[in-house]
Amino acid sequence: MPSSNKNIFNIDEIRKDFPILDQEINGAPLIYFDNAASTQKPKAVIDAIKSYYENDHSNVHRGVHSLSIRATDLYEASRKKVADYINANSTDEIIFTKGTTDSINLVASSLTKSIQPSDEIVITTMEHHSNIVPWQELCRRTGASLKVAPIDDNGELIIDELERLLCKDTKILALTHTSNTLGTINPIKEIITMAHHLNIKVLIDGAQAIGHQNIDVQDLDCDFYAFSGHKLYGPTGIGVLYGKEDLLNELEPYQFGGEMILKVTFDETTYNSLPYKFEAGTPNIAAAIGLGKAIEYIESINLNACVKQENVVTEYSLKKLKDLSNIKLIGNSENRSSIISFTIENIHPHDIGTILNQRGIAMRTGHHCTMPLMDFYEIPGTIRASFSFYNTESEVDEMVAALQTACEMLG
Amino acid sequence: MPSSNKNIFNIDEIRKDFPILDQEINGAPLIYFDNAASTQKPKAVIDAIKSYYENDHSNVHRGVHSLSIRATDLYEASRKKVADYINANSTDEIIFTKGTTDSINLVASSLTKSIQPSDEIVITTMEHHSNIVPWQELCRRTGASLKVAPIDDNGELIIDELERLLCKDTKILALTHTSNTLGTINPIKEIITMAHHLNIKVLIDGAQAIGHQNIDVQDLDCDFYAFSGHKLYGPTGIGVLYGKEDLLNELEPYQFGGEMILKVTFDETTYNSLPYKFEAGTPNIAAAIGLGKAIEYIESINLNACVKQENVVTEYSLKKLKDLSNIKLIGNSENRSSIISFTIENIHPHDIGTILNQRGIAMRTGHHCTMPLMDFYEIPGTIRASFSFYNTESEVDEMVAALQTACEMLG
Amino acid sequence: MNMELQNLYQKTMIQHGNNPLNFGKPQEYEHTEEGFNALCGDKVNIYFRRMENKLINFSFVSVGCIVCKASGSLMTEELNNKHLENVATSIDNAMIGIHNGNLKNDFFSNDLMTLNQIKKFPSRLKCALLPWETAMRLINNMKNNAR
Amino acid sequence: MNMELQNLYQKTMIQHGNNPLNFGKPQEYEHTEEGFNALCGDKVNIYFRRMENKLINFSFVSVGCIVCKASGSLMTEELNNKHLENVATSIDNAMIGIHNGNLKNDFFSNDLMTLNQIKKFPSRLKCALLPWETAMRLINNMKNNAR
Ligand SMILES: Cc1ncc(COP(=O)(O)O)c(C=O)c1O
Ligand SMILES: Cc1ncc(COP(=O)(O)O)c(C=O)c1O
Repeated sequence: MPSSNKNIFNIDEIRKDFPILDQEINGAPLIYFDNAASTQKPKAVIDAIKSYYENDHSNVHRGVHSLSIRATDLYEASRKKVADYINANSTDEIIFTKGTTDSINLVASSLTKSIQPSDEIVITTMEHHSNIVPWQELCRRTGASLKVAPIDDNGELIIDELERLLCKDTKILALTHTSNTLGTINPIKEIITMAHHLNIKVLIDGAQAIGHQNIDVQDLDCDFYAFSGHKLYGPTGIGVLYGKEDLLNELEPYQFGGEMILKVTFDETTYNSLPYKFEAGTPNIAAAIGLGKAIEYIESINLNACVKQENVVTEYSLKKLKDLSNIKLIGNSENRSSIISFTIENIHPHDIGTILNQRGIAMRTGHHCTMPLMDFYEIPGTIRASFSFYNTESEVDEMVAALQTACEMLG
Repeated sequence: MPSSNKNIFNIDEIRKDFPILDQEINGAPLIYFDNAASTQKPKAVIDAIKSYYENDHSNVHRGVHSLSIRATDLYEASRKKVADYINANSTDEIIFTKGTTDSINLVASSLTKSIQPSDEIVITTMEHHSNIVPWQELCRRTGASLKVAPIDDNGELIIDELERLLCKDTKILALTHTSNTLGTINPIKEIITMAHHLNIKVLIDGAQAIGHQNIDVQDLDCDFYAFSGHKLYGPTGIGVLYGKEDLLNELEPYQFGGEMILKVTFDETTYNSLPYKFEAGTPNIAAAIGLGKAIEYIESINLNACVKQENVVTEYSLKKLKDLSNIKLIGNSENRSSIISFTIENIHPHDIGTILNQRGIAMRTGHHCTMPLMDFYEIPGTIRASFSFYNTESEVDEMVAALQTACEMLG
Repeated sequence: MNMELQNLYQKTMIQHGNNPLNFGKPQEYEHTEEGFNALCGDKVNIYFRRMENKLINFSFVSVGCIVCKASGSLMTEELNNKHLENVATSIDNAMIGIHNGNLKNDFFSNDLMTLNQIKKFPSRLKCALLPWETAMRLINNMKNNAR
Repeated sequence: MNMELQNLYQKTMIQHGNNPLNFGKPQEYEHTEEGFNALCGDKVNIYFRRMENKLINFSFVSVGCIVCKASGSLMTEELNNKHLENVATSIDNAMIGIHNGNLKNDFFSNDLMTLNQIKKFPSRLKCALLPWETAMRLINNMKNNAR
């Protein structure tokens, strides 16, 4: 049973909702600090997928038989849950994709015909490859230019510089809500307002923000918002593109095939209405249902309580890490998420990763798919701890101890 | 436990491997005859997904920690299973996609730059929308022409006409292995040889062939072979594009982001090697693992035995249906799969579907995403029974009885 | 034979479905619109003329199922000769009534009550609604063009 | 402290990793090649010159981890001054040996035996292999260009 209707945030109970956490790695209890790469799944999500396959599976949308109706209803109910969770105006604005990468590619690809060689696209230094390369390719296809808004040494966007970059030729500003390497939370609401004054459309890469703060797309007034289910305690292979209805209507379709068409002859094809226009082929029904369940789960334990727990662990961890003499934090943004990157003098992140793992601690080391950001800091990579609400301060103590060992061993 | 190592094909035992089959719909036992739309999942597959999330989940490829290594190993082991199952030359030739539609879109989109206005692309009248619209769009983008190879009234390709269509300007022949509406199995090996004499590349839509016959891509010598996991007793949201290594190497990448790059700067991006070049973003790890398990399951019960059972039920069903006076079979190919389409005089397929469902029988009615084929036969749609190895002759008897009731009721 | 099914395919439905009234493309018409249900392939074409404030010669063609055809037959009967200002409201009410299975015969004809059965077959709702949706679109188009 | 870990990061590895031999871009070189590990960001550059049938001034630069640097250090020691015809075989054997954890000291230097520990850390295999793979590519390129 999921721990629903908890009045107080009982972390021991909540950890029991995540079967994977209860295991040993190399003889030590697993400490999972790699949540920015992917979060773990509560039992409720795993059971929903199992139950779907055991009871309700069929292809959606085109059947008159009961299984097909059930599968369709479950699938569309998940769309509704996503729409409500991010406060979209309608379910037509929720496109199910494979993940954040797929969502961003959809927009960048579908914009091709509306971009001129004189147009500009603005991104930032702290973007994930998934929010860089699709725009590079769009520029390559169209002759448009890619501009990069710089950051300062703390890993914060330099808003003045960004403002200077935005101009009447800018068609799209694509930026991350929260940096997956630095933990920086960008002031996107202000930035969106700024961009809209110049009629610039804004795509937000929400991969690291979703599940770690409240998202209200209408309040943000963003034009597109992209995220992955697997980083929101949901299954792999499912993601979301939110888009304002009129913008989605204007966009060219992305993939072509069943579901997304209304009528096909060999001479001509008529596309279906939203959201189906962008969902070619059999969708990932089971994962969409799992994602809906993940949202239900988070709401049952209360997102605000989750964020609070993450903040406690993050603060504690920052304090402890700052005590270690040879550690350098990469990213010191004021407004930050539960992601901490650092380097250790003279020691390569990769070696640290191995030693941490030997003590059961799962952390990511490397460039975190943000190579241009590594170039900015002139480092080969970082060691990254990224927390979820199921992490604890005593787990942080274990990490700090392991880091000390590593320094002794490799120094 | 999956019923592995069965020496004889015991259908009662096998049905127990599929939990969903054991239920009632509208008071009658479920009869699932909608396998061409999507197959059901054996317990082994459902359990593999559950076990993955409960024990091994993490993001793949970029981690030094144990969960990440386990997830990567499981994911790549599935790729190996797929490669072996269709006898690919190497795992580099196996691209994991979202499904058949995604696979075909990948090829059609990535070919854009290599197609000239004078080029021609050939498809057939019996293609699924997923193997029509991506090529229409490729032609629209490039100015190339789309040619359609005709079929005869029996629903067989007219090979002479196809041969006449193929010429030195033909760049791609895209055709289905098995028609999802007619059940026709095309003689693709001969067709591929014919096309290769003219240097034409051949993409096979294997959505309906996979799992219903042995596929050996090296023996077929096809250039691309596309299929979906969910039609092969695997999860939703996963599919495969097989491509010959040198062709995949020549193709432009499709989606852009993490995983598919080797190196990113703001000026330039270097793509990763196969198969990663085509797998941007976090892949559908759980579903890939589920697909590997599905293949294991089929091998454990023996594909040849499965096909035999499907043929028995298909033959029986054809015989019974031919006895009904007002039924017209759509598709009378000599070499056919376990898919039967028909119409009933003066009764719309949709009404039949409702009546069948009221007796627990899940069948699909409509155009089956083959509208141009419906135009060819001048019908609005068909009623389709599509069998799997877990179907029986007594289920066919139920269907026939329900059809008789329907005719009485609506006639 | 299952009761609910018999309720769906009762006499009125079968009659109107197999021999729909006002069926066929009229030789003269002023307004027409095509409706299409991508999911099952149902198609309807709606026709009418306007005479002063009334809509006349309301007719339709359909390659749809019995439910769709019966619905078109009953709809054209219902709407023909109606005042333009009342038509949109009638359609609205009928669509809501079909959805909820609570069409009332103080407002609509007795025959139309047969569509109250559709609610129990949610996959068929689209079939029953298609003629009404198409008629509504046609009326909106007509109004917009008149402006 | 865990035994396997100590075996991996034993004295030889730490020494060669933190103070690699033959490290640095030489002022003069004839052949060079860059190797890159996309998954962790490790990078190596390999350099050498050919003098008659020998490869000399074998050196490397790396921003990799200890394992990668130690492997580069040990490799350059091993391959420097080798006959061209033997180099490819040595690399091949070393790579297989690292993979399987069975490098033998009748063929390789004693220090190189430290790389036998990598097998127990499969995620680090790529780090250890990167210098060797890059050297192999460089040698193949050289041979191809010579044709
Ligand atoms: C012949 C054929 N091609 C392509 C597809 C599309 O497969 P998917 O919807 O899994 O992408 C299907 C299934 O509907 C099919 O039957
Ligand atoms: C900021 C950011 N953007 C995009 C992505 C890509 O997400 P996915 O791999 O799920 O497509 C990630 C995750 O790796 C991320 O952290």
